[in-house]
Amino acid sequence: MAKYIIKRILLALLVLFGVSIILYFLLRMMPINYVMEKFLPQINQGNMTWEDLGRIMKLYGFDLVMFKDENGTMLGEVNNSFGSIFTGYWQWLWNFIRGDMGQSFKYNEPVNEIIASKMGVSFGISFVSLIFQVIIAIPLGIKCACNQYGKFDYITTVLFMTLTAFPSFFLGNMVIKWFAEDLGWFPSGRLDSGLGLTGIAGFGDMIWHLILPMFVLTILSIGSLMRYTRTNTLEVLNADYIRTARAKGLSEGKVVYKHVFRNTLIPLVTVLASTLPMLFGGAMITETIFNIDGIGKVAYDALKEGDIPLAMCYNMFIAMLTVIGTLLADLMYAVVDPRVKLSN
Amino acid sequence: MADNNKKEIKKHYITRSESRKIAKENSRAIAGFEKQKKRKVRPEEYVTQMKDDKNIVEFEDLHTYFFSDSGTVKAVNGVTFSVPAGSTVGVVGESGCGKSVTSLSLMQLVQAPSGQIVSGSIRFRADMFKLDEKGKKIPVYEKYTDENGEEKIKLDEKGKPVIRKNGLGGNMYEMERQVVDIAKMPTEAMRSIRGREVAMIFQEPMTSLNPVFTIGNQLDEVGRLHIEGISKHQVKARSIEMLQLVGIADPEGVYKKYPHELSGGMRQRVMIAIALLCNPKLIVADEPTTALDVTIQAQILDLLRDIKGKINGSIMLITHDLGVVAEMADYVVVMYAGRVIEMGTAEDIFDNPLHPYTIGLQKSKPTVDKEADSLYCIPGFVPNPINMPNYCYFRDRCEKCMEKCSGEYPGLIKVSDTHSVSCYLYEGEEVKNG
Amino acid sequence: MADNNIEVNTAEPVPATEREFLEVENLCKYFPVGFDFFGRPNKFLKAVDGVSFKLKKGKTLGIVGESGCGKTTMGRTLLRLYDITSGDVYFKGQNVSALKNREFDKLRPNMQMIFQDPYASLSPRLTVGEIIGEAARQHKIVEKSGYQDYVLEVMRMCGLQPHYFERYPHEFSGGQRQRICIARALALKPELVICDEPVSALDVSIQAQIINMLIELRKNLGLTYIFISHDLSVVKHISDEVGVMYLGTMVEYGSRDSIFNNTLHPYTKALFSAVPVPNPHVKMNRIILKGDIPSPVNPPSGCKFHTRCEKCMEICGRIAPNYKEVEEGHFCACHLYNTVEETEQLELKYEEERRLAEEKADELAKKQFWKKVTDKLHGAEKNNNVVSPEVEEKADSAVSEALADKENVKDVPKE
Amino acid sequence: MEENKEEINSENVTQGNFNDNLHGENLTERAKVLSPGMTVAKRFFRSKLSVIGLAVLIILFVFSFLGPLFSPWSAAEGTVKDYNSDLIKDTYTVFRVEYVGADGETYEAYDITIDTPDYVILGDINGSHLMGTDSYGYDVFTRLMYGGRVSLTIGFVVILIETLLGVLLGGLAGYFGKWVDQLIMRIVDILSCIPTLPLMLILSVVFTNIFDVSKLYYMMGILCLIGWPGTARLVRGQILSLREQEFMLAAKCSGLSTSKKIFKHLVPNIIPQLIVSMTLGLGSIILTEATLGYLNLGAPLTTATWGNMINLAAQSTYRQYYPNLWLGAGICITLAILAFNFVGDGLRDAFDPKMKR
Repeated sequence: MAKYIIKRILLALLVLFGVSIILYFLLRMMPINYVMEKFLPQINQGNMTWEDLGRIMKLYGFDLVMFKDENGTMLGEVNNSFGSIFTGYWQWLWNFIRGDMGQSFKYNEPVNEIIASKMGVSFGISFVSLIFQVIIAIPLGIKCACNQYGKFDYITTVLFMTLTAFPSFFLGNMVIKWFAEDLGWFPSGRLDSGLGLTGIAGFGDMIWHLILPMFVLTILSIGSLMRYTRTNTLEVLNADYIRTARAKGLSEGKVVYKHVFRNTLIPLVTVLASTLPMLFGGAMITETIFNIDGIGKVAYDALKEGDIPLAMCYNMFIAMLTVIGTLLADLMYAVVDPRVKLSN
Repeated sequence: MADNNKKEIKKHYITRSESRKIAKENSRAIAGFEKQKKRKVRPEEYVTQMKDDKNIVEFEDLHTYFFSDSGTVKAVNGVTFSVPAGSTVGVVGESGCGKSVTSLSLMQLVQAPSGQIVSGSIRFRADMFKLDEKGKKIPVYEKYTDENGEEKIKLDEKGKPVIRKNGLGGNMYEMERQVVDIAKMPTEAMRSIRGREVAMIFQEPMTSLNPVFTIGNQLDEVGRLHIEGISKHQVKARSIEMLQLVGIADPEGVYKKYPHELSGGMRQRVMIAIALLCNPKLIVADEPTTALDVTIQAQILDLLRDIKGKINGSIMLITHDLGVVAEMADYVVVMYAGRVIEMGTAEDIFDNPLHPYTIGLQKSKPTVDKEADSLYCIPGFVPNPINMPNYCYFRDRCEKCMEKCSGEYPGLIKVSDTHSVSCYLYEGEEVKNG
Repeated sequence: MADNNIEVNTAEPVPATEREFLEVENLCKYFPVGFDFFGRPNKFLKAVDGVSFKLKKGKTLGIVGESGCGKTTMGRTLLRLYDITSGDVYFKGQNVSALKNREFDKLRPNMQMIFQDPYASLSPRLTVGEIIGEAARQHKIVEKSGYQDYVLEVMRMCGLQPHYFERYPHEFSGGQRQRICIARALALKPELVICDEPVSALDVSIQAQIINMLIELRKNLGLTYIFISHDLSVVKHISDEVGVMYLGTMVEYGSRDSIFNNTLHPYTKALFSAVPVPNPHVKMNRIILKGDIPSPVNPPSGCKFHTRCEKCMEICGRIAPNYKEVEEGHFCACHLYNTVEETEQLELKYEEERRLAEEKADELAKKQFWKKVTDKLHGAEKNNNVVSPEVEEKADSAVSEALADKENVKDVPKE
Repeated sequence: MEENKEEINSENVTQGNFNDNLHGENLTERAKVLSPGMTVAKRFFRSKLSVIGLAVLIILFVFSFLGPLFSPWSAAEGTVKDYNSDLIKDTYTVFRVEYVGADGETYEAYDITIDTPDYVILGDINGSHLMGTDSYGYDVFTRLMYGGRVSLTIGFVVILIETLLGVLLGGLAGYFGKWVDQLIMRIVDILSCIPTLPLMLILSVVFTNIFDVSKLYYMMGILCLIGWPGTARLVRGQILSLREQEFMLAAKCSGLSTSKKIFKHLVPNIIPQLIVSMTLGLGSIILTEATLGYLNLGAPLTTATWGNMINLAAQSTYRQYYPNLWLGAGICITLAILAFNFVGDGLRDAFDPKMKR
């Protein structure tokens, strides 16, 4: 068991190494450089020379190449040669291994602190919506499977599959339009009303703001989880041991909620374990639409604006969660299914 | 040649319009039967009388069909036979002859909605709970005679009447012996019979036990369900007793194990233990040894024989192996394409087989103690009972086929008190005073 | 391609005359089941463990045994469907186990196999004609022009109707599918056919058809069969020679008559008596074996059958019996048939092995001892450059410690 | 009765043609069966959802590919009389230039789009414009058709390439195993560990300076790159399990060549699963394309795609007052995804004999 886990962790490290290389090189290939964008106006206004910028860039780990165009004006651009990116990568990796994730260009704070501080809200939203998903989707899925091709099955499936088919941004905007803008029941975004409420009132205010995003997140994933439950339940329902259970004289409810459910749980647990990245990583689009200052939105901005340390750290964080999620899924499998013994 | 091939192939496949017709008929038929099932059935409708009181089960003209995409499969097509109390009845036949479906019909376990019991009756003599006006079971109370010579109900410390315990350690309720028709019985009522009065052992010991529960859990479940008022401790004791009874050397250990940790033979023993837990009157064993090795098969057959003596019940043994039947059964029923073609005592069938199919079957099996250069074989293949004509189904494979065989399907002819056969060869040989 | 075969055969003329049609020597097939940290196998399932036999052309060898005895694996390993772990297979005098895969592929048409499950062994998306004919076309056994006629001829030979040519296998019943499997094998004009439980998935009436067909084809085409089955009656009916396998080893081997009339091994006896006879009057004196078949991953020591054997002796648990010729052409691996000298020899050998094992343990203990001493000394030297009386004392205690350890070490291999 | 047995015995054993001495009609042949294609079709059409899905798909296809032929407007034709192409270009870049924004002309264009009377044309729903026109005077309904063309085409092209890649690499990994397998599967692991959306964002920013149609091709390339590991995994798993099947052993036993083994025995058996995964994948590709469009990072804005049309919803003015501009695109995307999911599910049930009842 321990051997198995160690082996998996070693493999995961290899994978993460690969991920980090690809991500770093891609991030460096972006035509936007946060530092450069920040100081360009000053250079244009003549408050700063290209040499100054070069020195500043060095501090941020970039290499500035200066050259003159045909008119003789001084220009500069980030050195995106392979060698430069490679050096940058080594620097990043060395710091990363030592536990230094770097400073965000935009916030001028250590990125791990930014991520840690923004994660709470995102986790809260995702977690609540996950709970709702599970308690709604699994019983519905089992019920649908028990009445395969029945009226209940069709209605539920059509309803939830339709809701799941909505793109998140479309659903989000529709929800904002109707519930926030037209009906005015809920606020259209942000975390609080900005009234400085504290205590229970503050918490209530936050919940009131978060209802719509939670609703959107729940609705979006319910369908697939339900469908998955249904498919697996159908498979279990055809198994020989279910016939045995019926032959014992067990009532249909007991057959379904004891014998069927326990077996359906096996694949479900792995699916739930793999929602780990989503749980901690935030919902990028939903947070952006609702203007929630969670980890997803911060990462979205970082990616768009070229805040390399933050983007890098966020992506590595997600990759790590993915790796842990799969490992967790396998371990959970062994817990739920007595037949599975983990070995190499 | 090629054209001929195409024609043959076309003839072989269902056309689109035929398929549509089948689908329409199927959905109509299934909807009808399902509606029938949902209807509330009063007990009077399914309580009947036995034809012969010696029997424990009587099948009469049972029809069980599967409404499949390629047509109605008449898996059981008018089966009539009975299981006398205390005996072992072997049902033999090749795959697709309807022997398993017959047994599943008895348990009401035919895979719905496509499979339905269409008509006929399965009469079973069961000990049913007597119910009061409210539909509740009537308990039997512990009584004593007080100093005045009056009979009084014993009360416990809290002043509640004490219910008498039965042999298994559960509460005793007033029972009545009823003959029920399983084919007409609602599933709700059937549940109290399944596992308590009739128990079933399935073919595949590897998949018939739920992989995620321990053996103990799966055994206890039956006890807790059917023996009301039994304590947790007693259930476990009963389960372990059963494991011991089926010859498991380390019952306490096996009780805690998961099915995948046991071998095929052991699992089949566990299945038998589950079946025996409530002292059923009838055990239906559907090919209990087919998936096992010969040496293990010998063990299991030995065990079944042993157990039948101990519980004083009957066994309905379904198998394709003539050897197993010869060894186990008192009575033998031979089935072919959904119909009973011959039945009688084991001696009747093995010493004096009448139906050409039965004869052929016995001769086509090589045996260890006989020498033969070439085996006898029945030509052709076992038919799939879809769209069957109304003449003897064995006609095309039969060597003794006569002109008469093109006529309608031959009825069962009783050639002796115990022996009947469904073949025109024996017309006129029947005994009248059967 | 046919010329090629002849060439290969004549390349080694000398052994070809000496060897039988098929000779198997000490064939082993181990499947790795446990792996160490780096993915190297460290635990094996010995599915076939040293099987040897010889088979004449035109004869049929029946192999019987229960599930897990390695009979199927043996058949598959013979045809190199699994890689051979060790041992040699001589086919028509040629050592085919030493050939490269590519070379062996050219020989494959000569050795064909009929599989157990007629449902799984036919590719579901090919037509019957394609299944039967494709390999014949690849090996150029038939000209392109005569291809269809050839396939139809093979189909006719196996009792399949010509209009089945363009149908798909799932439309057929088990019996017909098995005929298709047989036709596929025979379309390659093989000399050796390994029938791996060809009838066990079929109905009784169909079994007889297939068996009769196999016998007739053997007569007409001069085939040699290895007939693997768990069904003794079928094996008896079709075989000239019979081998009984248990947990990867051959326990008894001989001509059909000698095996069935003069059964030697207790396992074979139990196996025979376990077969139910379709006669209600015969109440057999049955030998019912105790317990289950042990797992081949962890076979019992000594004679593998001793855990279930009713004639088990003290020696059986310790020493594996020799596989020896008890009477002419009748081999058996059982201590019951040992002469006194043989038993003595085995005991001697066992003692010798035990002694060797003990010596090895001793050596290990010694090594341990010296390591301890040097370790202690090293430890001391780090603190103190001069060997003080203190250090000597330490070394002494280490020695006594090691001596105590020696007892423990010695005990380990014994168990 | 004993003589019966003997009599049959004397006639003895059937020789040679095993099937032919039957009396009268052969009962085995009497039962007709469903042809393989019919079996699948039967199971597919049994579920009403797959039928609905298929119908919706057909409608969407007709709408997107045939619809424009009947529309009086074209995707690049507006009704605003005084528009000129320069203006269009400028106004289209408004949302981007906002940030760079240093030159006066652009500011003007910005003003026009927001404040000029032309703007009122938005949402003007009348007989000739079923869903009104957008700020450039394009007929929204017609643009919806053209958008469908692009979105669906992207979906199909991407899924085809992605599946080809997946089959090739997954097949290599599954069939040859050992180090090939290790290498390919590690690459698959790495690619599937990189979160999709951030990766798409990064790549879109990398290609941000491309404004012409070639951006579409880059985007398709990226989508393929992201999609193939899933297919590769599926194919590898399938091949690993098929390799152990007896029919593969039989193929090996016949000495068939490797290519025949792969293309005649393995590949036809994974095609059903591939079709299912392709159908389900189509939905997700359309979704990804739309997401990129919404984030303003997808196809160049001049191209009508459903994703590009819906990105207007990101601005509250459009969202609140002109739902006719984006609601249609959203509904089309939803319908397409839903339909592909229904059809995919139906196909899975149809191909998978385990599911049959």
